[in-house]
Amino acid sequence: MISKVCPSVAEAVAGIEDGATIMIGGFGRAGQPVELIDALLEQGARELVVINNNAGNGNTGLAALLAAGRVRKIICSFPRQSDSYVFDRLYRAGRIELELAPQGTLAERIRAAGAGIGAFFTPTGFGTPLAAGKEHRVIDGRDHVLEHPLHADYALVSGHLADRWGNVVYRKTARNFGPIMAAAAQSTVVQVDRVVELGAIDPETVVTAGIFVDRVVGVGERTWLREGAFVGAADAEGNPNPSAIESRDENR
Amino acid sequence: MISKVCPSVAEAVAGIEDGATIMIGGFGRAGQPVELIDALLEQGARELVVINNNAGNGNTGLAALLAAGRVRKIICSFPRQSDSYVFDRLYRAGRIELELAPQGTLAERIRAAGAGIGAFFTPTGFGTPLAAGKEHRVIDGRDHVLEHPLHADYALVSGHLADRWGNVVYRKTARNFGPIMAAAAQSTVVQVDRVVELGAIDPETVVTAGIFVDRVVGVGERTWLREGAFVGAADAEGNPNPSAIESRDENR
Amino acid sequence: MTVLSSGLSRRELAARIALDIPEGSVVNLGIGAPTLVADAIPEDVEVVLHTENGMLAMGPAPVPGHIDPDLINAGKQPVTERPGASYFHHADSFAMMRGGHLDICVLGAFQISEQGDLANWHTGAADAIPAVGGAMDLAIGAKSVWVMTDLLTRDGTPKLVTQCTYPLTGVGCVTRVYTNQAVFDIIPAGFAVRELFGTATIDALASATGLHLRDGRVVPLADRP
Amino acid sequence: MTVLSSGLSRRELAARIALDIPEGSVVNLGIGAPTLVADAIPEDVEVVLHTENGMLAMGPAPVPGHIDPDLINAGKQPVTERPGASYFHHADSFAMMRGGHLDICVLGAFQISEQGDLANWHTGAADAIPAVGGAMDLAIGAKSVWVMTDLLTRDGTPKLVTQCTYPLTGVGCVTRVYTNQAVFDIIPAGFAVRELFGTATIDALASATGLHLRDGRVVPLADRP
Repeated sequence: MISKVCPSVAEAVAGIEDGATIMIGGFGRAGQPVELIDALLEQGARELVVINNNAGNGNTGLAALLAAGRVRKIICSFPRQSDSYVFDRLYRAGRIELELAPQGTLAERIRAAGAGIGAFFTPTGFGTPLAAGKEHRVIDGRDHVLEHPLHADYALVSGHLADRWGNVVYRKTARNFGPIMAAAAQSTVVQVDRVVELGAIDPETVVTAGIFVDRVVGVGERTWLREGAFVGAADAEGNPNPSAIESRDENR
Repeated sequence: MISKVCPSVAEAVAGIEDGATIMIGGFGRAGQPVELIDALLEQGARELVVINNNAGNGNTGLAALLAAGRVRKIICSFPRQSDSYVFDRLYRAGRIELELAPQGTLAERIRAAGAGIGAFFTPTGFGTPLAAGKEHRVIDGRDHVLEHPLHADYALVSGHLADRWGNVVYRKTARNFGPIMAAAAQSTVVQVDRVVELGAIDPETVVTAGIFVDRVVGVGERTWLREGAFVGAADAEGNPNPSAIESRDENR
Repeated sequence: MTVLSSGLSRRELAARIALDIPEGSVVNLGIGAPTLVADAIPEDVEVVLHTENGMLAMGPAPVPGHIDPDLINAGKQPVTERPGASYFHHADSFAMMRGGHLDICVLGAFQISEQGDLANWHTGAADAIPAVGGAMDLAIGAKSVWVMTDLLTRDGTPKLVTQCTYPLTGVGCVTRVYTNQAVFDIIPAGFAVRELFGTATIDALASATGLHLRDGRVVPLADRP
Repeated sequence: MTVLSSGLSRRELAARIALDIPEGSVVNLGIGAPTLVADAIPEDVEVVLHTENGMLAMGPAPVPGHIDPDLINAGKQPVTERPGASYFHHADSFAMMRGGHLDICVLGAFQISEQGDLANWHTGAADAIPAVGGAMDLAIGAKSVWVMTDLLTRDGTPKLVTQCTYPLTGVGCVTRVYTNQAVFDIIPAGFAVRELFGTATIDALASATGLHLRDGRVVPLADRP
């Protein structure tokens, strides 16, 4: 019987080596595998290269990993968020290396790694500093730059439900980088709200197939859900807050 | 109000020009948009370039289009099926041009067109006759060949359900080339069993988003379904057959 | 030299932009000020909003008590879902951009050149932390790339320029610029004034920007939404 | 010269191959004879079958009256769905191959060379209609590429060769060859006999093929499934 289910987040991240390249899912807070990151912090691996769209925000999750000095380099598209002060401080102190990629190129490079593509020509970034030093080619009259796949040793991903084979479904925009990172890493660890019976996920709706997943761990339902249904009562960071009200963006 | 719904298959294929490049979904019979192909046959466009995994089988659908002499060239991976006698005859008579691509390269070239990728390096086909004349490059110690996107003027796709915005869900392995062809063509026409209300398709399960679809037409439920549920009573070709029994493959 | 008034407010400009978005368009509003355009689209006009983090048919901010942290926009603010919505992963989301499937995107800008070059991600300052997000993908991907911006920076420097001095986001990609003073089309000859707001005149705009401006109000332009 | 018996039947060979597939493997069985392997995997052993036309966890042929024309395998025969199944489009299906996510594929062959080159799609005959399907993608994609074939063609020509004369499917991709007479590993030095069936001897195999064969039964090989 195949079972990729781990009894704890500690076992789910066991064996991650110093110096590993780790993809971490999420876009801002949505889809960030906070419990796995906390376990990785506990686990102790150092000198990590992290691939994520952002560079952490606030003091938890990826920001906590950065604050603990575990990350040597980060590859991302948008490290400058209103509350990315942990990264800011490390970067200005020269204590973390940054590789910046346009978001779509970041996503496509991750996708290429999972799909076995050796390199690809993209129009994105041509004529900008992010194309500096990259091979250039005119195809069908349009300027392109050559980009290479981004592989990783591990991917830490946050899903909604999974079965013991590692079939995963996500929830809303928390899907973001999870599916492509799961395919691009040598070893993929997925945290979910709940592990369900094999066969409980409609095969038409599986987003990440078990073939891409090595370990699954249930971390309990998020505060804004009850048995999979949305009940509200959280703030935008996902913290329980019965009086959580509207978007804090005054412009909306 | 957005409505991409056409009242008839004739209107769904109206305007397809002589000489157009047309992607046609399907893998064998599954996912082949038979009603749209029949309408195209009726519509009369000639000198077509067709992109499909196969080159038609039996006498219906794509095979009928070929038999009517409407197709100048076919781009596919597997034109030689047990019952692809229509193509065989035309090919041997020098009346149709064939461009052969490995199936995964065919799929990736279609995907690249929809995704705006200018070209990509793939290990598939290196050292084979299908890589002849193609640019070669060693990347990370592995041989790759450069492949270019396959664009089309039109895509004819068969889905299961769609809404008036063109959001589509498929059924089982009939999904095959539909989603990538829908994204690769200038104009995409989707036939479905049934057009449903906007909002009736769970946003988590949409496979082809409306952004890729131009026209939708309902063609009625397939003989093996009743209100979306599988009821059997068809043969492997999809013909109604209450006594339809097992696979005809004696090896199974 | 004519003095320019303050021109349209951001909300007024957003409303003006919304008027130019045809029903049925798929539109990406980036982050920041352009997201105001969403509020200016009438409820009964079906415009499909794309957000780069994997969603089509994004709706407005949630009502109190209904924040879903799994449902956010590119600016990482809580949003909602409209009927007809769909979710997809990041590679598919950016395939929609790069593949030319978005009809319109509206972006902010530091500078826009006469050739349609866009600079909107980095001031080039040595101590700035560079962050690009999806700006370069949007700039080269949408069929029409519109900029929403003030004509001048707070210190009076024009954002419309002959050549960008800031690092580029995309080359020759901008098709139209909506400013608080006027709407400009970018045509082969440079900036053409399509519409003036308030008391603005072409002479005043030319004087404020130091640019040679064509009058797009009298020379009919091909409709380049 | 020893005369070779007919060796294992196809079903027996399929059963022998099934024994070497570890539980939990993701396996693609191509089309034709290799699909027999599926029937030889015990019901209680979880092996996940991939079919190139967009499915994982494919099950056996349907029972009478339950043919679903939307649910077919790469050979276009009706199949069924097992618990844990998933569906995906063709680009994703071949990303699984090309990306190295399949553990094993089992393919038929016209020729296999000492270097692991595979020829299985085209005899090169001038009047043959070429058709490649997913063979080239499988050949370069699966972690282990196994061939299931007769040792000799019907007219007695060996399928194991020093150099392929037919057009190639993939270069240096085959790791093991299961024939009716013996199992061969491909090692840097060439073919190594891993296991003999029936009355076959290494001498008889060498004589029938004209190849220099290593004895992989006594020289321990690294386990190369």
